[in-house]
Amino acid sequence: MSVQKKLINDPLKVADELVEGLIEAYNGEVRMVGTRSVVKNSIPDGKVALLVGGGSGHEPIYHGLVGRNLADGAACGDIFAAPPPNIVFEATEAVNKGNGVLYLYGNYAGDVMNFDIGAEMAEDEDIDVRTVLIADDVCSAPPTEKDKRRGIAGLVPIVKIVGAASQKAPNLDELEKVAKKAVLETRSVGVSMSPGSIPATGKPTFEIEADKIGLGMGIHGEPGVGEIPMSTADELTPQMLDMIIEDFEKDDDVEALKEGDDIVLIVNSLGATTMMELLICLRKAKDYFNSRGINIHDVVVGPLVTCQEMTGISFSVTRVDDVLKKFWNMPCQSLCYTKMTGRYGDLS
Amino acid sequence: MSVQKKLINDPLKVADELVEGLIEAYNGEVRMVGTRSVVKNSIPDGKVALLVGGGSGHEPIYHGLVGRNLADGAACGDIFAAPPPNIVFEATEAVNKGNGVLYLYGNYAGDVMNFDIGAEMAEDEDIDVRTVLIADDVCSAPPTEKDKRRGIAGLVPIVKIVGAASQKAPNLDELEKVAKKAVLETRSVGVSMSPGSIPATGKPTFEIEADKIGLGMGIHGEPGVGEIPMSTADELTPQMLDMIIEDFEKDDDVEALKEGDDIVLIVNSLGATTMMELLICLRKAKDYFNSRGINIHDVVVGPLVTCQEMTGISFSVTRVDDVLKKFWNMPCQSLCYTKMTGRYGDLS
Amino acid sequence: MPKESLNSAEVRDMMLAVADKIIEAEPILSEADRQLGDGDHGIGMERGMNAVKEKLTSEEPDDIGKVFMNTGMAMMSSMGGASGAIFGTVFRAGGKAIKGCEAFTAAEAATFFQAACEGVKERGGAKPGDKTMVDSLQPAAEKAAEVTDQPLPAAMAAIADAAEAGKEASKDMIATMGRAKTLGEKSVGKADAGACSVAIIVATMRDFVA
Amino acid sequence: MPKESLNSAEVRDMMLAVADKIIEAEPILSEADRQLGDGDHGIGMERGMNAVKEKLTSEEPDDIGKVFMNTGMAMMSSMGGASGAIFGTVFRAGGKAIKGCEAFTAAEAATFFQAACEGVKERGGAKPGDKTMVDSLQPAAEKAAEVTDQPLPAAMAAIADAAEAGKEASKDMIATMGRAKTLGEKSVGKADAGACSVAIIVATMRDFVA
Ligand SMILES: Nc1ncnc2c1ncn2[C@@H]1O[C@H](COP(=O)(O)OP(=O)(O)O)[C@@H](O)[C@H]1O
Ligand SMILES: Nc1ncnc2c1ncn2[C@@H]1O[C@H](COP(=O)(O)OP(=O)(O)O)[C@@H](O)[C@H]1O
Ligand SMILES: [Mg+2]
Ligand SMILES: [Mg+2]
Ligand SMILES: [Mg+2]
Ligand SMILES: [Mg+2]
Repeated sequence: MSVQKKLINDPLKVADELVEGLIEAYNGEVRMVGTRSVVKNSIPDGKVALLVGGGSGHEPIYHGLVGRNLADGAACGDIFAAPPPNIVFEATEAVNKGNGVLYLYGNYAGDVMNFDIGAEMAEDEDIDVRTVLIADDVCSAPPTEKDKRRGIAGLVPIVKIVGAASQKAPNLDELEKVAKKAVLETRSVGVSMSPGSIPATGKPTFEIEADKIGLGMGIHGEPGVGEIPMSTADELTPQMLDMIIEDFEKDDDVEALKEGDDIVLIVNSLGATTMMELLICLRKAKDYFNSRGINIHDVVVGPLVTCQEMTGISFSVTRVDDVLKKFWNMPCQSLCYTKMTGRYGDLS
Repeated sequence: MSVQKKLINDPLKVADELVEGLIEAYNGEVRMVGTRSVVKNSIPDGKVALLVGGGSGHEPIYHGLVGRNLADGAACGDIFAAPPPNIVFEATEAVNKGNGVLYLYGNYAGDVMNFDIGAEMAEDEDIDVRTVLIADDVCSAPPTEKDKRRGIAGLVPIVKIVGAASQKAPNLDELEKVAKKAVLETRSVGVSMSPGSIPATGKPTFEIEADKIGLGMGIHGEPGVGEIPMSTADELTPQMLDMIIEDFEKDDDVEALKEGDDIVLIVNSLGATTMMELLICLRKAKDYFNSRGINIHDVVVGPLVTCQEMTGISFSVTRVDDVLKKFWNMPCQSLCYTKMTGRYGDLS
Repeated sequence: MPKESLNSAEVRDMMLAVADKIIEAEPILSEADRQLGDGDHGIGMERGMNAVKEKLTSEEPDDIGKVFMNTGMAMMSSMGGASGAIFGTVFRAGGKAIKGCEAFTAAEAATFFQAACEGVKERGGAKPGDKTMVDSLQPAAEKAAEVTDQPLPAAMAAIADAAEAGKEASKDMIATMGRAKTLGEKSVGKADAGACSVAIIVATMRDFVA
Repeated sequence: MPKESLNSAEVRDMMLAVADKIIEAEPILSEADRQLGDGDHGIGMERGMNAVKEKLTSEEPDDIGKVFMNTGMAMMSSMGGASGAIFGTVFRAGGKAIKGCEAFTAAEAATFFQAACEGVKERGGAKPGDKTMVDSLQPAAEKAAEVTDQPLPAAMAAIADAAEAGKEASKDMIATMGRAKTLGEKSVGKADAGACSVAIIVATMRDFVA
């Protein structure tokens, strides 16, 4: 694929400029703090705060998950780069309302190191910080090594649920529990057909043959479990969902997905893959779960977790029990995901 | 650009399959009617109905605009093709609750002819039909020939406003008035950097040199006012917004946009253009309107009106007075656009 | 063997031949539309002609006019798009005008093409010179009116020539209707996609009776 | 002229030379990361080194350890990413260990590289053989401990050789950390991007004192 014509200015300033734009997109609900953090304008005193973050370039996440009944703030890194510790610290100070801050972000070496240093800085200022890592990509490590898994589009339902829970959470311990449960119940698989490109270099993040797709590829183009021949929506969808189902089965920390379970399903585009394709795959996914007696409680479809103009799709499944369902059903509003009311809300 | 690897099945069945998927995405709120129409499950008796529609392949519009406080139904055509009259008629019958049906769709020859024949069929069944055409693309004809303009991303604020108005509209006349006003106050300009491709042929919809962009191009790749050299976000944004401002000025049917006016701003991706780019352009647009004393009442950013994996961006401006603002501020929920509450809602 | 007149079964076979030719020409028609429009004209016509084949082979062809009308209905309800309405109207309006006729001769051809052309102009509002399929259909209809006294093969040959010449003439026109209109001057040099379809349809009718 | 020891101004100049070399190597470093990771390593290092240049030229270099620590702080707070934390730690931990020293000689180099390596391993948890920059930094640190009695130019030459050899050895390793780990066997044959950076940094230090 040739170098993309991107509508940007200085290629080295895209992260700063896009976060400026993001502030405008929120039109008064959030503000810029410190070097490059996005923080809600109204966080109630005593609220247990929720901080997300990570590299830029994956819009609408991560900073697009700040919002009503969602995260209180985000520490924004440069393109595909974890935010430096000072940005994490600045965001932490800004969201802290005296009852501690939960860090909830994708499990990448860079993010872990930088958030950890940020947490050390925050602890020096007597801010209570707890960290839960999002590690939903079943293709990035076996179930016995979940601590090595990458965080991909499963972060959307996880942050949605934890954001809702954080509104009334009595303390950091309780919120941490919800977050750990949401992470445990969330599993994702992605594929990619073609790469996105890095704005600063114009270069694609990986190469792949014209008739192949990368199964299990990560959202930065990290290799997955292997390349397979390009196939159809109806062949690929069950193949990917099987991997999710099998992962629930094989993992001793969690029950297998079974008849009668309720799930939230995310069908995500990695960038240039069209909503048309997502819908065609969703149609097949619905069949797949129907035939297993698994109930799709809610579904979100769209480009939520992207890698520039990369093509590809990922499925994420979160099993929701009554507690998680209650949090899922709350309304929320943000750049990344907005939900007016529950499934059977009062407006017709 | 080489042929895209698309996740589809039979290339000639994509429209049917994507609408099936769309029904699943709505998870119980809409159903399929007739050949290929999407209709809400709960339309109150006596409601003045709102019907939208057009060719598929531009997802999340047009069928993605069916929803709470939005359209009651959509007549869905094949990829880039207006729905045939029988589909329009089936949709009309299904949304009609005895108080008439407003057709609100983009001004394309094919759509006009097919919806007109559908309306003739509906009138034979004593269903009262009124039509308002969306024609917001200022690059497709001069202000003196607005009836020749294409409908592009301005349809999102227009359908949002008219959908809200339709909830309490006393009759078809009143709803038609709101729709005409919303159309009159909405203007858009688009550009494209590279084409999307037609699923059935795999061919790009147009060709363009590597260092050029098409100014004023339509959402099917229709030529605009000319090709200009590829430029930066900060150069192109004011250039495009100037065209919108000038159009308001030159059009005798409407007042010029002036200091103190409130607008709703849509920053739309035509497909593969990233949210990152949209946000960088939004940042510049905010400056532009700020310096003119024009107030951005609300802003929507994202891939709303697309042409497969086409790259490009469009700006749409709707001037909102107190009446239109009231309708804009109502919550809404659909695949294309969801709004939890007004800008200063009760949830923090 | 040249045919002086067609019965309803022959008209059906002629339309089946037309359907096959259009389906065969899909890439050409799509490419023509890609130059000036959105590139889907061939796809749409193919979809329509597949529906025509299904429709015409599922029913007994008892009336010549109805064979054409069924052709139009099948196109209109399967294609959508500008061409679904336009080409659907060609056959619905043309067929309606000769409903009940006993045989398809040069006289019926003239009635057919003139009604078709009037129907299309009313439906879509295009005038000759707007660079649409009207620029092929109208010369065909005019020529048909001049050759009503000729044997069907000769008449159809003259009509097909007129349709072809009209399509060629569309190259020099500046598009003012539909998706191509904003191309303006740039549209010059390329034939209208719908006009290409008309030329193929009429040429196939000519070959069928020749 | 070979330098037996460096004062704080010279250490600053050496780090400015390192910054220029890394900035120059941006395409090479990005390409290495593109093979195994996400292709941004050169960009990140360039960003960090630009911050280093700004920081080091804006302050008087009064303490050798602080020059290194400022280098680390500038990198850590401007780069982000894995390498911001890792390379920031190299210079912060290394610099802290020799804070207050009067001159940078082979002995200080040994203290610097060993503290840097320990700091990185503690921060990131990588072990030698994981195909990270540790595979270049650790051999460099080990060699530095062996050559403390040599003149600085000779010591740095030996340390640079060790870093280079470590980088080369990383080609044969299977990635188990970071973005490249799922490549598994496929990662064999390509050098780790961070190890390339270490090799360039140490080689530039060698050239500066030579
Ligand atoms: N108003 C009209 N009157 C007559 N023919 C028209 C009109 N609008 C479009 N056409 C014909 O339709 C053709 C385009 O058909 P097609 O590509 O199938 O539909 P669409 O424009 O909806 O994509 C044009 O080449 C032109 O000949
Ligand atoms: N845990 C770690 N310990 C040591 N070095 C590491 C670690 N994780 C990553 N690295 C180094 O960082 C390099 C990648 O840096 P860079 O591309 O800038 O960051 P990112 O991985 O965030 O994109 C790797 O080549 C490796 O040498
Ligand atoms: Mg990175
Ligand atoms: Mg079309
Ligand atoms: Mg077309
Ligand atoms: Mg990297």
